[in-house]
Order: sequence, then structure tokens, then C-alpha cells
Amino acid sequence: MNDLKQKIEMAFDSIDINIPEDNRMIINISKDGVISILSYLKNAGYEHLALISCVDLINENEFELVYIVSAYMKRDDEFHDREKQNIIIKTRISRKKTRFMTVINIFENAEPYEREIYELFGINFQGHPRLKPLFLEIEYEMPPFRKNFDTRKFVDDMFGNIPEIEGH
Amino acid sequence: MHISEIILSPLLALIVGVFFLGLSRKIMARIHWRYGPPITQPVIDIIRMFSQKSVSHGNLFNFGIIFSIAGSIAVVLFIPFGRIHPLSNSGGLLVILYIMLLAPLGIALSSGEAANPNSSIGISRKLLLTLGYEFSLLLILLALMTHYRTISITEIVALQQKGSWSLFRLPLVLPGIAYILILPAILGVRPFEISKAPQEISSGPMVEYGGTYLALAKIEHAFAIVIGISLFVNLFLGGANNLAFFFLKVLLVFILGIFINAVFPRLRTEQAIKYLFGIPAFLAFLGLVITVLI
Amino acid sequence: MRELELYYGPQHLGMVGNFSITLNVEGDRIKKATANPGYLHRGFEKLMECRTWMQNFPLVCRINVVEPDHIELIYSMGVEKLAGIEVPEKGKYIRSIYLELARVASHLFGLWAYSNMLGFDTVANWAMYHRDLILDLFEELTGARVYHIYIRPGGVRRDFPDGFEDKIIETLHTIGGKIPDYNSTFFDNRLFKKRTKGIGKLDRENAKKMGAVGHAIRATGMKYDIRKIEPYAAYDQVEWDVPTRKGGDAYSRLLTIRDEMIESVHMIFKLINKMPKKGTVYTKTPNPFKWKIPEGDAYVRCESSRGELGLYIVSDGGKKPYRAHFRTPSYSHGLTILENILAGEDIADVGNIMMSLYVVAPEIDR
Amino acid sequence: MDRNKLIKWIKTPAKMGNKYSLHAVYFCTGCGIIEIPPTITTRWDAERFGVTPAATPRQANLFLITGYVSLKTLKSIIRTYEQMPEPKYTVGFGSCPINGGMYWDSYNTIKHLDKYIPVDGWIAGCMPRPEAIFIAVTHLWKMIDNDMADGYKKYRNNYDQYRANQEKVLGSLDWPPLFK
Repeated sequence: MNDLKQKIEMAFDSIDINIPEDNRMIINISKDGVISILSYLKNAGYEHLALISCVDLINENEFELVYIVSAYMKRDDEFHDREKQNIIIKTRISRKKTRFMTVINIFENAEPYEREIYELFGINFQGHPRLKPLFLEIEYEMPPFRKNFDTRKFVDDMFGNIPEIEGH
Repeated sequence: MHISEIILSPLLALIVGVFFLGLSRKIMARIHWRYGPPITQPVIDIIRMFSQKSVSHGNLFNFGIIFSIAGSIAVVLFIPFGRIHPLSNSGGLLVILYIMLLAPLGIALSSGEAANPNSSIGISRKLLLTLGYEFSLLLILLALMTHYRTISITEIVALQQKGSWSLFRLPLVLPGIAYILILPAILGVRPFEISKAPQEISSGPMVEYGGTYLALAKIEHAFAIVIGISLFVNLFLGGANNLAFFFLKVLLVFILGIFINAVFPRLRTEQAIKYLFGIPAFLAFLGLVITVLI
Repeated sequence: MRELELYYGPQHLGMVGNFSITLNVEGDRIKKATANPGYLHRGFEKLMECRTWMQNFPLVCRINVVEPDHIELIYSMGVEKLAGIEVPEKGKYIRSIYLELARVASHLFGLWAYSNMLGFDTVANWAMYHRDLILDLFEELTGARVYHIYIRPGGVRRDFPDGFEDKIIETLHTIGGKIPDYNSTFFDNRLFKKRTKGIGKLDRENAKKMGAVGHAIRATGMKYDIRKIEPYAAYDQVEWDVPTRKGGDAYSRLLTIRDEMIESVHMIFKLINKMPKKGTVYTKTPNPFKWKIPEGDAYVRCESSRGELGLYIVSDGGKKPYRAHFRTPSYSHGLTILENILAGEDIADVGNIMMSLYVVAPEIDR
Repeated sequence: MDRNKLIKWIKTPAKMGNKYSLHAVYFCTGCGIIEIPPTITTRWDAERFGVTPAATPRQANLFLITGYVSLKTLKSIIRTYEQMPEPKYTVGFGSCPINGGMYWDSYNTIKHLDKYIPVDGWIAGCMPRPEAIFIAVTHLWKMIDNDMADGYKKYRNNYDQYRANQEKVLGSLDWPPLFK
């Protein structure tokens, strides 16, 4: 893990890497560097994109995008340390300008994840081939996973005043 | 020929067919380690379907299903059940071969009108399958006709009653085996259940049938089972002199069909066609050649 | 030939779970497939933000109805990691046994679904019956057939009842005794091989590129199994092997599933032998209404019966999770891989391929 | 014989058919579907009572709504329900269709199913056991006997209200009204 840390620090400047525990590495990077660090990691053998997530940091008025990558095994039946490691790449974008780059060119399975985040957080991924709703049927007044979307209030407004069926 | 036989024969086929539908569900259930539905379940189902409101999709939709039922009844009239043989003296195997195509054609006409993609795929599968077994069936029937030098089923049955069953006559062994091999396809049981295939195309041609139409389709299916097996019993297992013995033979063949249904998955369409044009067609052709030469 | 648009699901006998695929077909051949999820979207991760750490347990297990146990486990693991809770030795063993039972039950469900797709009712009925025997064990252990809520942060809810180990062994022997029957009717059936060999082929490179996990990648020969790679519970305490196959098609995936079931059963026997007889099964946790978990984030993962299951969980130091995101194995399998490998296949093989990948719809939608 | 008795006598076989031949739509609406395979297979064998899955809604007369109903599913449920031929019966399975259940505060699931389509009976619990389905079926038999399972008539008579409620949550529906 430490070797990798040194290598990444050599290759990229202004990058913040810490290793909170065994086999986990957290890389904080500015939003311009995400594509290059992901392709760097992919070339280094970390070619399994486990997850793309998004956290709504409403107090800091920012979205945090989280990419988690890990490695497949080098040989079919030998276990190494490398596949134990999960690398968590975090980047922040403004809540006002919700635009970001797609990473489909690097990881093919990013496509549904980005569609999901587009739908649930309202982040536009530039260059995504089909950025259309994945899960939701109706349009909400704002993407529902944002922190200022109050699901309980929405439920009261939407489903609270639907009348019972009268008559027979 | 007697007028009562014309009424009796289709009625008998219907009762036996519906009974077979119930029996097959019961036996399948036992193979699944289940108790199974009551044997009258198909009757109840058919009553329920008739009592439901049904949606029509046009005139051809109505006409096709009636056409197919009528076709089935016509075939039944030409097939002798034991001593009941209303029309089988007048027609022959060739007539049967022609009218047997009417039932699938009627279903195809009717469900084509529904314009559901599932049903159009189902029809094309059904017609392909029919084509697949019809070719072998034709060769088999030709071999029979050459061997017995007649096209009348009643005469074939009578000749078998005097001698041995066609299945055990030397030149006819190969066509007999070919017939056994295509019999699951004629009955539409599991390895060849491709036109219905509920898990693939939601019961194919029947997808838009509800209420009365579904009941009629069920009845058509019951007829088809009886026709497919009785033809085999008459041609190769010697028919029978009385009704009970005849239907006993039909029942045994049918139970064999259920067992085949229970232990096989469904084939893909092209695999089924490949199979049907493979060994069965070859055996039937070989049998025909041998019969002609002898 | 005319190109038709065929809706495969959600109301369809060949569909397990509320999921739909739009197929553009020409004859029997599929031109293009578009997965259409979302019929089961309930917004779990949003609802979790409104509930306390402990209140979330009844919620999270409903993410995957086929196999709720691994979801319980992954959430417990996340909470344990954030709060720094250790699991006692016996608790780890019980977790492993319980999870392996769940894996067998889940694979039997998969076998039901799969054989049903091929129109193989007989095996489907048998598999479902045998799954029920395992559910009976769960019922005795936890009081519920489907949603057990047995694993909790710091261990499991309660110890095995007296004589429960013997019951597990007996049940598994009953099921194991029928393996020859399964083999002769299903796995060695010529038509089964005809239907599955070479279908839904996923070679190593494509599997890696599209994020395949679990048996989908193990069927290409790689022993990629989180239980070995990053052992949790008591998986590092006993000897076991990761079953693999070489083909990468539906046939290899099915046989991988079968071998995995057998391996799980052997593993359960070994775990029961090695399990400490005495000891607590859980570490005490604070009052759930006042329980605050220190600020931080964690990514944990485990091997569910369909592959790598992960959870990214963030705490802001409060009583409720700030954000949780489940990485479910069916997500890549059902959306990316399914769309890619369905193109060019036969309509007859949609259910076949889908269930050989073992796509479970609620896991995708969450 | 007076007229009512005659009508009753004529209707008897139809009722018998409807009672003992319940073909359920195979629609996995929610997690309740996990208990359907055990119910229809070896262990419980619902076919004993004539309950079997039907391939398409046209062939069915029982709609078992198994679990929570998200908005996207509601749309398909309404379409499926309207395709079924009358008489048809609906049974809600699990707590979620009754009042939202576990997902009472979810933005994407509806809370009271009977405001959108008529429901003849409920099976409470999460998960109800397969035996509960049989109890529901026997109750449904009694209701059919006494002409109480008349949800489809209610739907026909109050179609405007149902359609209004459906459009309230789903926006405008893209198919024409079933009844004018």
C-alpha cells in the first residue's frame, strides 16, 4: 500500500493520500484530476470499479463524488495483497454547478452508476451516452437524494390528500 | 357410418382429451413430489373461462379459433376409435394429413389478428415445428400406404388385427421408430413445447386469448392430444376392436409422453427443427425406401 | 424479417423479480436489449438517513429478498468498523454458519428460477422444497422464514438453541443425499448441456471490463472470492476451496453454483466441528436510541451468493447514518453485462442468461 | 320457480368455476413474491386448490399484489388489472400495499393501494406465510359465494374517481380510459 502511495505522490502533485487502515487508501483530489488518477490506477492493475457514490455535503454546499476501485487477481489461483486493497477516490464539486466528467471511457460499468447519480442527485455527467432516468417514474421538484429534499413532507403532500373511493 | 357416430366420436375425443389434461397435471404433480389438483381441474378451468368476459380482437380473431376447432373435429371424424369410425372409410390417410394442418392454421390466423409480438413469434414457431414433423409424418404415412397398399385407416387397422402390429412388421419398424421420435413434437410436450413456452414468450399464440377464446383453445389442445396419439395407435399399435382397449393403448402412450415432458427442458427452435429433420426424417426416409423395395 | 419490439417483463412468467427488458427482435434473434429497472425503487438509502443506526436493521434486510442475510451482515460490518466494535469468537463462527446456510438457500432459489426458465418444472419443484427445509432451520433459529434480522453489530442476536447443530447436519445430509438425483436429471442431462453450453458467453476480458463479480467471474477460471481475499467472520479459520470453471458460459456458471453449494455444505460441517462450545455471541452495544457513532466513512465488502456486496457508509457523528450506498452484485450484472451479452442471442435464452447471472431485481433498484 | 332462484341456479356453475380455478397473474410486484414459489411448488402445492400462475393477465382472474407498490409498478399494475377479463379478484399480500408498511415515508411507493385499484382482501404481515395465502383463498371462496368479491364492479362504477387518483400520482396516463 505504501509503495503505491509513493508512486502516486510521485506522479501527481497536489494530491492528498492517507491510509486510515490496512488495505484502504483514501485519495482526495481536485475534480480535474479524477480522470487521470482513475486511468493511472487502471493501468496499475486496479481495474475493478466497485462503486460510484455521491454524498451531499449540504453544510459545505458541495457534492462529494466517491469512486471506489479495487483489483482483480493477477493469477487465477494465487492470492496477493493487491486485491485486498480498496482505493477510495474522493472529489468535490459545487452544489451550484452540478457538472462533471463521465468515466465510461475508463470503466465501462460506470454507466448505470452515473445514470443513477444523475437521477438521484441531479449531477450532469458530460459525455454520457444516455443520460435519462433509470429508476424514477415521475419528476420530483428536486432530485430526491439531496439533503434538502424532505421525503416525509413530500409523502404528506403527495399521498396525504388522496381521497378514499366513495360509493359502490 | 351412422349419424350417432358422428356425434359420439368428437364427444368421446373431447372427454378423453380433457381427462388427459387433468391426468397429465396429476402425474406431473406426483413427479414433482406434489399432491396435485383434482383430476377434474381442467373441466373447472374451462367452465371458469367460459363464464368470463372475453375481449375480441376482430372478426378473424373469432373466426380463426372456430376454424381450428372445426378442423380438429373434422380430423376426429376420420380417425377410428375402436369400432367407432364415422368417416374413416370414405377418407384416408391423405385427407387426415391435410385437415390436420387446419387446426394450427386456425390458431395462427386468429392470434395473428391480435398483433401481439409474442403471439406472432409463437405462430412462427408453431408453423416451423409443424413443418418439421409434417415432413417425417408424410414419409411415414407413405411407407405405410405402400406397405399395406391402401389409404384407408380402417383397412390398415383390420390388417393389423389379423397379423401383427405395424410396429413389429419388418419393413415398418423404422417408420415406427421415427413416429415415436416425432410424437412429442406432435403432442407439443416439453422438449418441443416451443410454441407455447410460457417462460419465453408467455404462452405464445394464446397470449391474447381470454375467457371463451382461451376455453376454445384449451379444447382444441385436448383434441390435438387425442388426435396425435390415436393416429399412432391406429397405425402402429394395431388399433383395437373395442373402445376400452383402444383408449387403454392411447392412455399408455400418453403417459409415456408425460414422462418425457417431466424430464426434459425445452429445446430452442432451431435445435428442435434440426432434431426433427435429423434422425426421425432419416429413419422415415430409409423406412420408405425399404418398403418400396420390398 | 420484420423487427419487433418485445417487452420481456415485468409481468412475465420468465421473469423473477419486478424487472423488465425491452428486446428488439428479428425472428427469434435479439438485436438489442435495454434493461429497464426501477420497478422496485424505494429509496432505501434516503430512508436510512431518517432512521437511527439500529432502526435501520429491519429496513436494510429488505433490500434483497432472496438473501437478506448478507445485507444484514454488510450493514453490521459497516457499523462495527465505524464504531470500532469487535465480534467475539463464537459470534464469528455462528455468523459464518448462518451465512453459508443462507448461501445454500439462495443458490437453491437460483436453481429453482433457472430450471424454471428452461421449462424444467421437476427440478424447480425439488429445489424449492429443499430450500424450504433450510428456511425451517432459520425459522427455528430466528423466528422468521424470510427476514431474519439475526446479525447485529457486535455479533449475532442469540446463541444456537440446544441440538441445533445436529439439526443443521441432518438437514444438509437430507439435501446432499439428493445430489445424485439432481445430477442425473439436470446437470448431466443432455438437453440441459445443449441448452446452456456456449450460451451467454462472457470471456475474461469482457468480464473484467464490465465489472463482473461472484460466480460470473469465477466461471471464467479466476478464484475471485471476497471470503478468501479479505476474510471476514470465521472464513479464515477453516480450510476450503473456491470452485471455478473455465468456460464462462451459462453452463459453467450453473456448475459453479452447484459446486459452491457443495463446498458451502462441507464448510458448514467443518465450522460446526471447530466452533467453540462456550462464550458470548455478541458484544454489548449502547442504548440504540442514544447511540452516536463517531464521524468518519468506511467501505466494507463481503461475498454474497451473487458476488461482491459492498457498503460505503458515512457518519457525521450523529444518531443516524449520513449516507449509505450499497454496491450490489446484481447492479453490474443486470444492467451492464446483461445488456451486452443479450445482443445476438435467442429469445429462448433471455431468462436462461439472466438467471445464470443470477440477477435479482430488488438489489438493483434498492 | 321464481326468477331470482332461476338466476342463482344458472350462475352456480360459473361461481364454482371462479372459485376453484383461480389463476393468478404472475407479477412479482414486490418482495412478497419470495413466498409465491414455495406456495406453488412441492411444500404447499397451491394447485390442490386450483390456484396456479397464469401466463398472461388475459388468462387470469386473480391478482395477487405481493408487496410494496412503487410508482413505476403502479402503472403496470393498473394496465395489467385493466387487461384481466371480468370477473377478477385482487388480493393485497403483505403490509406494504395496505398502508405503506415499512416504506411509509418513502417518496416512491404508494401508501394505500385500494385508492388506485379495488382490492377484495388483504393478507397482513411481513412476510405472510404461505398458509396465509390459503386462508385468503378460502375467504375469497366464501366471498365469491356471497357475491361480496365485487371489486371489479366497484371499479366499473367508480371509474372516474379511480382514474382521478391514478392521475394524481402518476401524472397523465398514456392510455385511454377503460370505461367511458
